[in-house]
Amino acid sequence: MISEPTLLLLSIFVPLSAALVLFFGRSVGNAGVRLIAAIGFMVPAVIAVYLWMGFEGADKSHMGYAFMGAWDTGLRDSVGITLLLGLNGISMPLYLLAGIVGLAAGIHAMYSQAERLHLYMALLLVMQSGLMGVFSSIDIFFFYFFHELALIPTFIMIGIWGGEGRRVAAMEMTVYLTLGAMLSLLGLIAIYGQTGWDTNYGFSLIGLQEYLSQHPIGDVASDNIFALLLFGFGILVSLFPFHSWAPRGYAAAPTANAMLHAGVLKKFGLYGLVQIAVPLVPQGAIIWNDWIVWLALGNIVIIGFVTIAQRDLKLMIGYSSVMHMGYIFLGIATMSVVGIGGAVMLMFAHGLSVALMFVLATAVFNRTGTYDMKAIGGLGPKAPVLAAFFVAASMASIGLPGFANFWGEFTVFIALWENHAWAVAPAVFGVVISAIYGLRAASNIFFGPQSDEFKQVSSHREIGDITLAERAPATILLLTLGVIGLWPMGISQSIESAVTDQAVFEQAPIDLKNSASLDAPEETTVLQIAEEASANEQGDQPL
Amino acid sequence: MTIELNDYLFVSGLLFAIGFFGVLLRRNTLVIYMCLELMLNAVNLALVAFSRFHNSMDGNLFVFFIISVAAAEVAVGLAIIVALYRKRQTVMVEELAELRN
Amino acid sequence: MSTLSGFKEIAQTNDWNAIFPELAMAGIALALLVLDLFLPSTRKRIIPLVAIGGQLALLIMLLMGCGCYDVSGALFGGMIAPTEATPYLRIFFVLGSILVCYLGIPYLSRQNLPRTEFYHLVILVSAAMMLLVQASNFVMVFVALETVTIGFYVLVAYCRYNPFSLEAGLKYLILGALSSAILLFGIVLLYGAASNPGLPGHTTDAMNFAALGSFIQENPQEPLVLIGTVLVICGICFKIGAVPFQIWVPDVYQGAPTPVTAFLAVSSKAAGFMVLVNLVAVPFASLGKLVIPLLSAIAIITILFGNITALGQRNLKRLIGLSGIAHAGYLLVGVVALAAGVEFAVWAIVFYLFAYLFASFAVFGVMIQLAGAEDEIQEIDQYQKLAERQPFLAGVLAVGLGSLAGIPPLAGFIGKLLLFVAAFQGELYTLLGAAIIGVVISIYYYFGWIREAYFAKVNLPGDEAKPAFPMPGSLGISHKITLGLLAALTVVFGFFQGGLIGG
Amino acid sequence: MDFLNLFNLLLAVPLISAAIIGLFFRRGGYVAAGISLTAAFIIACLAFMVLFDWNGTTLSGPEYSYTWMQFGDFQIDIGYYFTYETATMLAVVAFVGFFIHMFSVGYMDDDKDKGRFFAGLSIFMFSMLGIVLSSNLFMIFIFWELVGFSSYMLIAHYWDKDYAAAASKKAFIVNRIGDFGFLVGIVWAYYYYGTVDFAEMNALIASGDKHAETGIGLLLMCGFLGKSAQFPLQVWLTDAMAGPTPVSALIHAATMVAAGVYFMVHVFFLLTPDVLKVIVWICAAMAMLAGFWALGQNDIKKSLAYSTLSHLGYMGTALGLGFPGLAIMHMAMHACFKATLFLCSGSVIHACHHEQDMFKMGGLWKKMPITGWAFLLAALSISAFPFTAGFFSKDTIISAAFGVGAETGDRSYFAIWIIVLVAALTTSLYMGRMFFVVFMGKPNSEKAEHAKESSLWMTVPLVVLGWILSVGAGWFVWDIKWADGEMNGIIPADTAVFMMEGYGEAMSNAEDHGHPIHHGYGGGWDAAHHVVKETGFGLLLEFASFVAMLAGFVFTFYYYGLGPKSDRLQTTMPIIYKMLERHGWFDDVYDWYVVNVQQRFANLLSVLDQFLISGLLVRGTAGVAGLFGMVSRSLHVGNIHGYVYWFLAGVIIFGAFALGVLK
Amino acid sequence: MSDFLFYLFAALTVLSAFLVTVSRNPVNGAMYMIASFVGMAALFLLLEAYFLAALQVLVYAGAVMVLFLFIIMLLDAEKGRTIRPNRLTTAASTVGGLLLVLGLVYFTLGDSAAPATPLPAVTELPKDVTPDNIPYTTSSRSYGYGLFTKYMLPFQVTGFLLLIAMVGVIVLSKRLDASGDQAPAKTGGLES
Repeated sequence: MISEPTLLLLSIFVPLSAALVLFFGRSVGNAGVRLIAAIGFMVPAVIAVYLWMGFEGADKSHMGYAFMGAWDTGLRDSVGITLLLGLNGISMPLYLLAGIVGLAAGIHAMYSQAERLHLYMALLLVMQSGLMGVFSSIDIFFFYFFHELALIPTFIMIGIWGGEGRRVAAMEMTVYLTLGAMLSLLGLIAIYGQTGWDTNYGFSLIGLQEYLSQHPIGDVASDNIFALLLFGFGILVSLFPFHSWAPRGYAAAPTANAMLHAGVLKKFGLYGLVQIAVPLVPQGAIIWNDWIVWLALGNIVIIGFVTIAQRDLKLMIGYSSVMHMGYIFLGIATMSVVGIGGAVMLMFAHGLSVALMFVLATAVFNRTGTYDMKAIGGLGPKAPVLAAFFVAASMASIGLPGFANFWGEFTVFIALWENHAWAVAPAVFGVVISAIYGLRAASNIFFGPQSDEFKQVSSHREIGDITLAERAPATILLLTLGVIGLWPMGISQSIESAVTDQAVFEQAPIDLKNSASLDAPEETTVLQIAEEASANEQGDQPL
Repeated sequence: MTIELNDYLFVSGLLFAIGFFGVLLRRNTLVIYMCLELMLNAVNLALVAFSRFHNSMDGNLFVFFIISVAAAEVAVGLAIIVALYRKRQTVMVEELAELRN
Repeated sequence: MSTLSGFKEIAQTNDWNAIFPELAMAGIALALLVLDLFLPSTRKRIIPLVAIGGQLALLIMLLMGCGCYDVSGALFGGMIAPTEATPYLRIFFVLGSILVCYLGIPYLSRQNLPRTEFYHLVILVSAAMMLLVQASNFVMVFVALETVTIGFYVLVAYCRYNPFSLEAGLKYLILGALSSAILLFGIVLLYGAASNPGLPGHTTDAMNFAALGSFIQENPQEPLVLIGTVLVICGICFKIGAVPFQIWVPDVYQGAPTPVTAFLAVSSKAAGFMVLVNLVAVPFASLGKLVIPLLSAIAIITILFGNITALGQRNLKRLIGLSGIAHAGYLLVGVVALAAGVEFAVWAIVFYLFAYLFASFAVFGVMIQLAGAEDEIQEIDQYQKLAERQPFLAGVLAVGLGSLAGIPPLAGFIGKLLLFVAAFQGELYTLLGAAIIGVVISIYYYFGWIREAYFAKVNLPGDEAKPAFPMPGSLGISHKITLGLLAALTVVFGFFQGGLIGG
Repeated sequence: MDFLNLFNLLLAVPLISAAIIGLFFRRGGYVAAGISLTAAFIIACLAFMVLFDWNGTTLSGPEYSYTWMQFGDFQIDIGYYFTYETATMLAVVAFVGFFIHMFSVGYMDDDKDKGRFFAGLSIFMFSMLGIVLSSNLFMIFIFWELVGFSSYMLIAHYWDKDYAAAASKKAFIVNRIGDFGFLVGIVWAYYYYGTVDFAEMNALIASGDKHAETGIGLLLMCGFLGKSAQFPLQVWLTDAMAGPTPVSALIHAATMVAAGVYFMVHVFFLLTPDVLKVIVWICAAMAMLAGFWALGQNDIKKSLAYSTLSHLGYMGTALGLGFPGLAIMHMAMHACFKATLFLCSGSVIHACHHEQDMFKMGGLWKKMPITGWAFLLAALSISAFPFTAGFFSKDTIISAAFGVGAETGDRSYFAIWIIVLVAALTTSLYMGRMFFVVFMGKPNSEKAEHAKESSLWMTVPLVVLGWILSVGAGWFVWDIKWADGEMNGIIPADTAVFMMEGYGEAMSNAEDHGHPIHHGYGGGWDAAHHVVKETGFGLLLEFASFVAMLAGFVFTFYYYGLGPKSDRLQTTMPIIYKMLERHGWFDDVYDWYVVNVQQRFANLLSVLDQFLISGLLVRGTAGVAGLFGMVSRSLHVGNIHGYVYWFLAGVIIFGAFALGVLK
Repeated sequence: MSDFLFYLFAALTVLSAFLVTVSRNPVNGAMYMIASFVGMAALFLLLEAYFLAALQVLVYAGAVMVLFLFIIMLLDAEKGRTIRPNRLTTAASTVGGLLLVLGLVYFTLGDSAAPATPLPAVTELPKDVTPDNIPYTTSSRSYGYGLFTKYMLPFQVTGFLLLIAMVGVIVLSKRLDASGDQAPAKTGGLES
């Protein structure tokens, strides 16, 4: 039996090597391409599920990390970078998410009529390996590294197989995301710098936590570092007002790519905030707390209304995913066990639902030849199963109980009251907004009589129900949504264990209260520790 | 008064400046090139002066290298100028500005 | 006679084994001339093979560690002083010269120019660079530098029936001579200051880095020293193409034959940087108050100038030149970090140079395949639909450009990362900011190029009128291997950096 | 079998049946119907098993709950809270639900999408039972959303009709608006009481550790307003009639809309007097207005929908008066006769091939006697004809308003009394109108000509619900001991307890937490009846409402005549008719808001998003950089002189810097 | 006496150097250049660097300038006479030159100048040489000592440098014969 760490490594490098094969594998023919790609996508998914099942029992002695393994890539002694893999309660669900969505996207892509399929699959596989890497690396450098690895194919995929306006969209997206990535990279290096460039701690999350729990980062430093991380990650997660790349990018992207990007890759930034920024730089998070809340409300309310205004289905999905990021940010802003838990839960759920939406949107497009919701109508009777899937998907994404999203949103609302009671109302109002656009989309497309444009289309085209190639990924995703919807413990347990491990999430809400009451963040407890610590340390270097 | 090291330096510096001035002023590549040689000479003077006044041979030996290098440079440079003249029938810098944005 | 005992003592330090690799290069170069003399013209085809083969043999020896046995301290009466980085740099320059020779083959096959001399010059210049980067005495620096420079005068103007090449040569000639004059003047001033018996801690061996360093430590405020230092830095800035001495770069890069452009862009720049590193490390070590702000300012302006100017640049050789300026800026960040006392920066710079070498030559390799007869005209439009017509070339191009842009998982990214870490350790936050902006801007033109190669352009009316650009037929296997190897190395060093980071 | 497993089964059975249908029998036709019907039957049996076994002790607490999800101290339980009001509700849902399932089999016989329909019904049963049994606010909210979804699904059954699409969307969104407040209220309650478990909160209040909060109460009330379609969220219910008639009967008359009332009764102890005041006014007003609006409808189902609104208003009024038991009682009675009325209308519509315009029917009394009788009895019952089911609940509510006023001396309650009295009048008006128009006289259309009595599938429920229950459901108030209570083995007596006693003693020490004390506050029919007796005008009051009722019938008999071809009011007084038809222009106002305010605002924002953020912020910076690029490119003039000057500048600037001139 | 000589030759050097930069006709420029070089050689003599003085005259005044003159003639310098530097260039270059001179004055004559040292006595042949100290000697033999011991490596490299220059000049100007690489049609040779 292969050891779990090796499995983690495999889940990264099997897709990668499959991709390499495909890059030069023009000769194998589409069947061969599909076979190789299938392997490349199955392996991570299977490993992810296997590890998920084994996670409860696994040994988590290393600060809650299981399945740990380390490989030196030659930077250990100079800058303390090691390929350190492992999963904790927070990364486990997201790792699972990556595996599942990846599989779904892979299946969908395999049967898409993309020309130069081998290249298409190869790029997708590169993304996949990057995604598996992002959530399985404990070393924050490699965490970043794999994100970029997954990001780059997006550019080319949008460019080659994208929809209209792809040249611009691809460029805007890439430049914008690079900016975000660079900022966050600086932030990560800065955190490492706080250890006095001690390669023993290095970029390893565990090492950093050990060190920083002893010597918390000082006020100025954490202020700046957290700002870097917040806005760096924020850009990657399309935090308002840095969102403009997302909708157009997704609208232009080929489906499988959009699934992986919107579904999984986008969680990178949030994951970074949950796993790195907030625990390691808590007082920074406290200083910037109000910013997060306000911007997140911007995501929810403003972008929510913008979403209502969309006529193009894909744009609407893109905007809606931007909007949902707001809830997750709110969850993070609470910095409490409940809020963080809800945020992670929602990350998981949203990843599935948005990917599902993209699959179905494409299915609709394949039948109607347009994304303009006003130009469609009455598709339901022609494709009842597709309609059922679509309605279910939109219900999931607007947070109906019984689907995973609900748990996330609900928990976030609960947690929000503790320190930002005033923000609960606007946040919950978002639920109404999302109901408006979600149902509008469903009823415009599937219900009611057929529109005249659609009549013409359907007149000279046989419009069938959902095909197997569409049904398989959709089922995978919807099933997961449902299972977690009925059995949230499936992931919430691991999340809870990991979150409660972090003393920060017990302490931070109290500090938040204090800092809110007497608006001098220096008074907060963590900072007092920090000052004492930095007093007997050589003092923190302000950034 | 006796001649100071600074006097030599001044002369050399003046030569250097004049050379630079010439490079800035003239448009005939040949003359520009001459002015460059002038600057090298200024350096030579300074070197010799230094080594003489500070009683160290290294300066003089360096001059030896500089002279030989300068000679080689001149040879190559003139070769280029000639070759270019064959193509463009001119040695004026502003007429040798085909490569531009 | 006792008076000459000192000379004898010096002569004992002339250890020719220590510079075996350089000698070997020179030997190869001479051998080429001899072959050219005696070979019948029908057999001359083998000359490039000899050149490359010989160097490959040398390269393998270097990789196996021969020829660069551990030498401690100064050699040749203090002319050269190898450091830990020297073995890496020797490999670097040999590699560079091999690749330039490789690029020379397709180029010369197109051009009808004297061939042997090209390889001869390239190899000799490379040898000179190998000496230059370990020089620890200004005389040695000057001589080696001039050898390199004069070699480049010839190489840039090599295509002697092409006015553009010649014009580039002229520009490089005049500006180069000017800069060496400036450099020289600086050296002289330093020499004069350090050898002045009237000053505390004066030295009698003032050209020597170590001695000079100790002198400057004594009196860092000496105006003569400051001016000299600044002038020397000016001279080096010309070599590395840093603002404001970068202005010649696009013209010369465009005019020069493509292999020479590559040679300029990679090896020459690297040599300049390593000289700067040595200077900053040894003689100017105690001049931080002057060097750090000065170089920081240069670095920031260089990064921004290079990147912004490259925006919307259609001619690819100019584009490479401008992006090269930007890279010089990033490397300067490393130098500043070094000046701020981060020894690790040296390795960051070395790694960056290697990454830059692989990526650049990958790109140049593709360019030379697509270049027509007059290779100063290489417009970005030629790359339309490259991905469909030549997927392999397109792939290599993407990897190379990606690495230049600093995108994981490619070596270029690791290089930037290491530089950033070094800069952080030096607490150079302004520089980091500039670097970030630069990187983001650079994405635009690098990916613009990739976009040209990959995305099917929506044809505007009138586009059909344009003739489709000629594409090379199927690539020779040797090209595939070389380019593939470069791309592979770029990727591999992105994942695994073992062995390239000493210290 | 212990209760826990029974409850689990109650939830599991419908879910499973829905799953089976959804997965395997989407095209299943009668198979699907069979499965769903069986499920409903099993539910009914289980429900009665529970009711018979139960000994009246409240079932709640950890042994009746599982942890569903947990983060730190925050945890969501799936748990059961079984007490007298639960028993009543359970009985109603299970019993009425089953018969409506049965009716549907007949009604939907000509429908293609039986699978979808019956799956929906099963999902609804699942969610409804969840609401009934749930032990805490979180869980009830979850099922609250689910019933909303199932109603959405069923309203949209005829999904190729645009009005169905619009109606379903509207129903869901309006409910969401209610849930918006509901959810905020839950969150607040969670932090205020530290728990959301009904039993625990109840204990907290009873022990006086915590007080009821008006804010929380009002927010929770929003949920009730949405679900039970009270002002201002009533607009969705009438449109919801777009769904098949059994759905209207089950969801939009008998159970789901009543769930709002049930919930308010559940959390009665959280409601302060102010909240009750608000409720009583809103609901009384709705009772009357809806009654009038019912007269403005030609569509039989729409008319009935308004009557539902009106009676939900009554329930709310009962609640607001402080008689939760009475509210539940009216809910139960209403479930019987309103279900009957809808089923009758369904049977009629089905017989007339989906003709819904009353004035195209007429003369169906002879053609469909069973339906006719059922309708007549139910109509009498709803208009509180003495000793029918409706009489006991409805009349008591009306009189109780007066009684409370008399006892507390608060005049406003008399106003309430007047209002609900008028509402009672309107009830008999629209019921009479409906009866005379639909059943009397001659058929007014082809379809009516060929109408036939419906199949057994449909008539059996009519008989049970209409003939028996609409009449006799209320007789338990007399507390007859048939065969010394042996009959309790057949009729679960516990279901009546709450209707009679309400919270009884539980509220006796109410003054601890500042509730207004009127005698029997928090009680049920007994208490209300007692309050009325106290006034001394008991008979007079009952007479008043009897007169109102009678007046209604008589008036309609003369005014509309038997089986008229058109609405006389419409022809003679179109303005008034218009007013009634537009039911207060609520829809128009809301539509105007949606189109002209919300949508425009959204468009504005999206334009700003396009222009400011992606236009100026993003493209703008790119443009500026490009501009600089052009400038700096133009510096490469190609002339060597131009370049030498750069060198000169460099030397001079650096030198100056070195000599400290720049510093 | 030596002071006078210094002033004389310094003046000669500087003046003729200046004339080089301003003389219209490159031929005259070259002539002035020679004069300047000779003056420089004289200054070397004053500094007792006899060997260098000789080199100066031989290499510069002799070889280099002759080469220059030859090329100037070859390239028909008559064209050079007609065009005169335009005002802008003149002004700019003057300003630039003056700035440099200013810096020079500020530097050498200002207080920041290096402390003056007395002219040390010098021997003809090197005495008590140590590896890092080769004192100033006048005899040309001492150059040999220096070049072949301490400066051995640069000396060899210079040899290669000259080789490069030679090869380069050949490459740039030799007429390509038909053997192996023949001249492309479009190159115009001298014969054209």
